[in-house]
Amino acid sequence: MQTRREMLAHSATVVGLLGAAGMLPAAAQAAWNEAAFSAKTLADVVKAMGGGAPAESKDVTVTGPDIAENGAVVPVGASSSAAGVKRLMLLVEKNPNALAASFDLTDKVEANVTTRVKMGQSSNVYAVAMMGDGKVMYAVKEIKVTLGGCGG
Amino acid sequence: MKIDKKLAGLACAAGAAVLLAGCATGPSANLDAEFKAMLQNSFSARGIAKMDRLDQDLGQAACSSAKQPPEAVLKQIEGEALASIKWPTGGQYFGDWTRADKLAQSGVGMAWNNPTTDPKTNGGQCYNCHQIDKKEISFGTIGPSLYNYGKLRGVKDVTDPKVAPIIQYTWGKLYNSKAYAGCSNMPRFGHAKILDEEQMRDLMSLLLDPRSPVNQ
Amino acid sequence: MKHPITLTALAALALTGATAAWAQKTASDGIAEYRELLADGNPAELFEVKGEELWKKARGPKNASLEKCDLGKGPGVVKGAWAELPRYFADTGRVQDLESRLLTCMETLQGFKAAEIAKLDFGKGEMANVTALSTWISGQSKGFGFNLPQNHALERKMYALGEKAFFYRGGPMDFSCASCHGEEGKRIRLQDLPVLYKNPGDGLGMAAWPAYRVSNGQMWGMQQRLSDCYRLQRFPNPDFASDVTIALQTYMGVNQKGAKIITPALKR
Amino acid sequence: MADPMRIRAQVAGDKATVRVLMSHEMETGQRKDSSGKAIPAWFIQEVTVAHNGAPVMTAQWGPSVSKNPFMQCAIKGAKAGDKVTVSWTDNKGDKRTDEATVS
Repeated sequence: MQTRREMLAHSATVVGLLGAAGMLPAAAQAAWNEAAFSAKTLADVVKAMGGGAPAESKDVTVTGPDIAENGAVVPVGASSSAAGVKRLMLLVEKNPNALAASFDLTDKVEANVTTRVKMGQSSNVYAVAMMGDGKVMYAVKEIKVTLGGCGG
Repeated sequence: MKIDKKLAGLACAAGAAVLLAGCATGPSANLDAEFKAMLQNSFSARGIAKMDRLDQDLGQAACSSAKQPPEAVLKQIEGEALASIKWPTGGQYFGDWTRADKLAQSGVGMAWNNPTTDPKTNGGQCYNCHQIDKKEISFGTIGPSLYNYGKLRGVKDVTDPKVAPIIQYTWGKLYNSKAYAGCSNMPRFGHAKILDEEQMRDLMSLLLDPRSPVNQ
Repeated sequence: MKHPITLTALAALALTGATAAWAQKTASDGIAEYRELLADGNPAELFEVKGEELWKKARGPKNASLEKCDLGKGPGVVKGAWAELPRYFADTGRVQDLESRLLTCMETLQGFKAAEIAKLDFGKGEMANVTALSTWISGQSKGFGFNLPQNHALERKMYALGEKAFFYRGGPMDFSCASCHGEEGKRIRLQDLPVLYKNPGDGLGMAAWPAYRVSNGQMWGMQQRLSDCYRLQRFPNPDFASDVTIALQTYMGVNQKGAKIITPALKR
Repeated sequence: MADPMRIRAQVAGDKATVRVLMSHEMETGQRKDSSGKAIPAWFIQEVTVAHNGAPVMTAQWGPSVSKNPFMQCAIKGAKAGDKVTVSWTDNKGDKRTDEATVS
């Protein structure tokens, strides 16, 4: 069993390796990207992440239900069939801050990630793929958030 | 029947001496007494929800089993409920449907964690059980759909004397639903002081005003 | 990569209008799809892990584990125990549900004060541990059918008292358990309501609790489920592990004989 | 200290599907407590996935990822018996690392 200190050391090594191998885009090597996580729109998020103008593309897929029974947990996913995707992002247009999660990929993982996000209300959800050359593609889907339970 | 007696017999055998008197009066009376004692021992007053909420009136007691009460009892409940209805002050049945959606959506109110029983802080609970505005897809089905409620009943002008009966019935149903169905599942919003007159007027407009989204 | 099927579908949408296509999918289909997407990866698993640890770990004033706790099938037998609870326990002379039985074991084996724990709010201190323990223990009955014993007179009496409680109307809204759980095919908002005076089917009703609630991110045991039902019935608060909560579980559990347990489940 | 993660890594063809559940409040910073005081933001900011010790993905998260987060990804070329390590760091500096074996 690992001790806590060993775990921390290990974790630091992992991040160090990522940086040294040059596998991370510039933004991720810095601390958490506060500008991107405070941006309100798709365009501003992408800009803060250092990407070019986003274009809708069939090569990106956003997954999620049409209706969410509860906005606190909405399963969403981003994937891309294009080669050389460096980063996948998930955005909720109508949340106070649009960006929910950003995944920096290496060629050792598939360009296909899933997580669960909070949605304050019905909204468009974007899956965004950033390529090595800064090209940005996205797909969008509307997810309806319903009220449920007795609400007492 | 046979099972009931056997059960009660064993319950008496297992029960404490104080219950023996109950056993003598018959199995169901004994179980009733044990049940009442269990409620008192199991619940505690918390916040606005005091122990008197366990006390039943005639209707609550009569409608507390899988079977409907006898016709005569139902008639008595309905009669008393009808007599309890307070008709709106000055005959003013209508308010503002634009304020009513919030009321219809909200399921808040009267629970132990709510700070007060003031109706102004309560919701109408409507969507929990009814379809109302077609745009709201998240609606319950314990009660009937109220979509097009006024339209289906031919209400084109709420001041038309011909529609007065449906207006009065709707007010009465909101105020004390048991006037029209003794064991109705619907709360008695006026009678139990869950909503006040102004809130009920707004809901009347939501249901009956030809301009309300409900009647589009 | 080309997507000929998607393109055809898009063309069709353009012709018929997107709204018409959407309308074919009902709200309940949408909710079913949502639940399907969440089925894999229930955060309740986090509580199961915690519960198993708590069961095996020496804790409390007596620094003992719960591994000798008798949940009704003999000391230490966890597998299938949840499917037969509540039941009569000779050592306490009471019919007990899982959570009240855990309190008994925590007191007798570990030296905790059961009455003190019972007074805590859900999610707080040792109460959160009781919930984690019941999450893991109930999970050890996954796939079992409910099979509550009714041999002891007190078990049968609890059933009869539970039936009365189920139909008992009161409070400012005149609600009983049966107001929401007494008719087939009903729902509140978009949530289907199981009919609980009979067997609602596999994985429904009691067979789905303890459950992780996505709406508030909390793990709820059966005691908290019933407590919140009574809150929404606008009743006073049922004490933790009180007889009314055990009577109701006996009534529902006996009625649901054979229903397959899917705990810990995922709920709205 | 944070509770352990639940990591499942299963071979599916020429890759392994990794599913992770983490125990975390993921507080948005936008909610108020019962006395009206704002509850401060508390959320996982960075997640790293490594395969046999070599990092394969790093994620940055905001507070709108759900409470008790779930994440799924797929590692190419991972085989049964391989190790998958997941680490997270939250905005208070708390960390957690757990490991699972691919099955």
